[in-house]
Amino acid sequence: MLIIVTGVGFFAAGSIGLLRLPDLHSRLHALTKADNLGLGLIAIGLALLSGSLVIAIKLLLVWILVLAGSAASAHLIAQQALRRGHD
Amino acid sequence: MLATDLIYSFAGVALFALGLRAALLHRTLLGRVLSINICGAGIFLVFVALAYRGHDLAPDAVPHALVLTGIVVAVSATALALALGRRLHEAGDE
Amino acid sequence: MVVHLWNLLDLVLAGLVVALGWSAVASSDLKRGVVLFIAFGLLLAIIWARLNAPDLALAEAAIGAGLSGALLLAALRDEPASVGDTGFTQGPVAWATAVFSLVVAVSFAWALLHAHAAGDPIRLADEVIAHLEQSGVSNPVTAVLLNYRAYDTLLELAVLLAAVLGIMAVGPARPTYKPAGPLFGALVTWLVPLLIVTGGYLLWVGAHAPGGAFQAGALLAAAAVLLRLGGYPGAGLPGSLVQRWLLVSGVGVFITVGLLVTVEGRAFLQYSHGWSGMLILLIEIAATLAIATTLALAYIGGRALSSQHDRPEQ
Amino acid sequence: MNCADWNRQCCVSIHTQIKSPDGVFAIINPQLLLLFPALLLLLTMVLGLLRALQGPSLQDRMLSVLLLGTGGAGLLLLLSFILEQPALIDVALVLALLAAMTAAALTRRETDDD
Repeated sequence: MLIIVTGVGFFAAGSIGLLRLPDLHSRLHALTKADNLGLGLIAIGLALLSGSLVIAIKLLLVWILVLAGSAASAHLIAQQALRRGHD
Repeated sequence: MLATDLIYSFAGVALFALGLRAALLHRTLLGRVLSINICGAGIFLVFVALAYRGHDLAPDAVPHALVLTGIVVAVSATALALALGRRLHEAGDE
Repeated sequence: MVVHLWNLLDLVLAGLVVALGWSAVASSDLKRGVVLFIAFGLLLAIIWARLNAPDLALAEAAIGAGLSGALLLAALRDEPASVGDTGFTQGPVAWATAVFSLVVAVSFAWALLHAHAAGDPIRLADEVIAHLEQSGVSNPVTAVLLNYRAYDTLLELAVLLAAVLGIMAVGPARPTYKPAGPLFGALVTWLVPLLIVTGGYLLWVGAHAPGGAFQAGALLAAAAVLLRLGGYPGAGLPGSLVQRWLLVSGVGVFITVGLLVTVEGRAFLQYSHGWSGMLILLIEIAATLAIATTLALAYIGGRALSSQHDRPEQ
Repeated sequence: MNCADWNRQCCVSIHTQIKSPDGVFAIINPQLLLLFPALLLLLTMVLGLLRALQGPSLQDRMLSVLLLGTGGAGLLLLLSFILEQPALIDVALVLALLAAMTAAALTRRETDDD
């Protein structure tokens, strides 16, 4: 339960970062780290709560996929922003 | 306390009306297609809200099945509209 | 206490979905509109989950948050950059439309309120559950789709077929994408097999848990879209002849099964009890392949890909 | 066996685990305790969406949608435990699988782009 609440805390940090940080690149930085950590903590917390191995594996799979997906997305968005910057 | 089905079905009605207004007023095809999709989503929301019967009862499966096919049909219709729009645009250029 | 928390959650979700829907169509900036529409789709998936409709949440996550976003973002590129004919219609027409929408909304809401006050209506839900054992599957939504109301589903597959025929008839496919960079390329090679496996899994569990042909087909189509975004022009689809067979296979198998049971002296699509589970699975496999091909071609936005290779480079 | 039974079976383990140590949470459904973090998560998602409304650039909005996707996956996981619907984990899985798709559709260049 505590782990889950901490995870939500990381999400909050990510959202505030997205709102308050001045430019795109620092936002990218703040967002991807805070969120992935937050989701990871929620997944771990729920996996411990479930007490079922199958569910725990599925939860971790969700986390790993989001990790890979958001890393690739952040990379693509940053790349495009750089390209735009050079135009 | 407020009833869950009312909260969501009113949200659905609001979306329907907003989508309807925007679909009539948008001048671009893409804008209209977006609006109609919002409109349809509003209807789906009303259906699913009415199918909801609380935490303990299994929801009504008939509206769910209707909305499920509706979602798939909506995206195909959207694709068809966009393809037609693209063709129209190309024809206009020639 | 708990009830209030639920109420709060519901109000935030409902408020947010209306706000997102409104802002997606309220501005003439279409880029903004499309991105907000993707967010709207994501939120809708969460709302379906909240309203005990996991079947819909699965489909919406694949279609609303994935496929239609990709489709609309691709369409955004075609939109002319000229400012002349964009924006909204103004003037008295706009006012009349607003009043009209408001009247529609208020009467709709009034009807809903009265329906709610009238108490729980006569529902088909209990009928659905009562006959579930005879339907051959234990997921009620699948039972409705492929047994009780199989006619509807057959016609919906026909609608999909008509839509994709229309798309194929109006012109060539969209331009393809440049080859992917190493990171995205690696992601695609990882995700596509996973999507196919998940699609197969959803098709299989659809008999007794949330899932089924529509969700599985959407996931397979998402795999094709990812392949295309990764720079594979054919999107992993088979040759054009096989493609056409796949497109009609959904409706074809459905009708064939429906007619075969009439040989036994039953009505069209009225399965015999022992066989219904098997027949439903057979129809669902064909429907999955047809839906996947349909949605993939809908994204590609044009005729079979083999003819596309001999299109002159621009 | 209907849908609700099937769901319940899969989540029985959660029930027993939380209830057993002491009777404090046993009065209300223990899953409902997760409603607090779910609500908080939803509120942070609302905050993040303000960036999608503000922009200014398309990339900023996309980033906000990315956050909504990650947060949405988290919310779905929480909801799957609160509502005792294991299938919602599959929904989160689908969301996770397609997380990169919209960003790719936005940023990939077509062959006839310059």
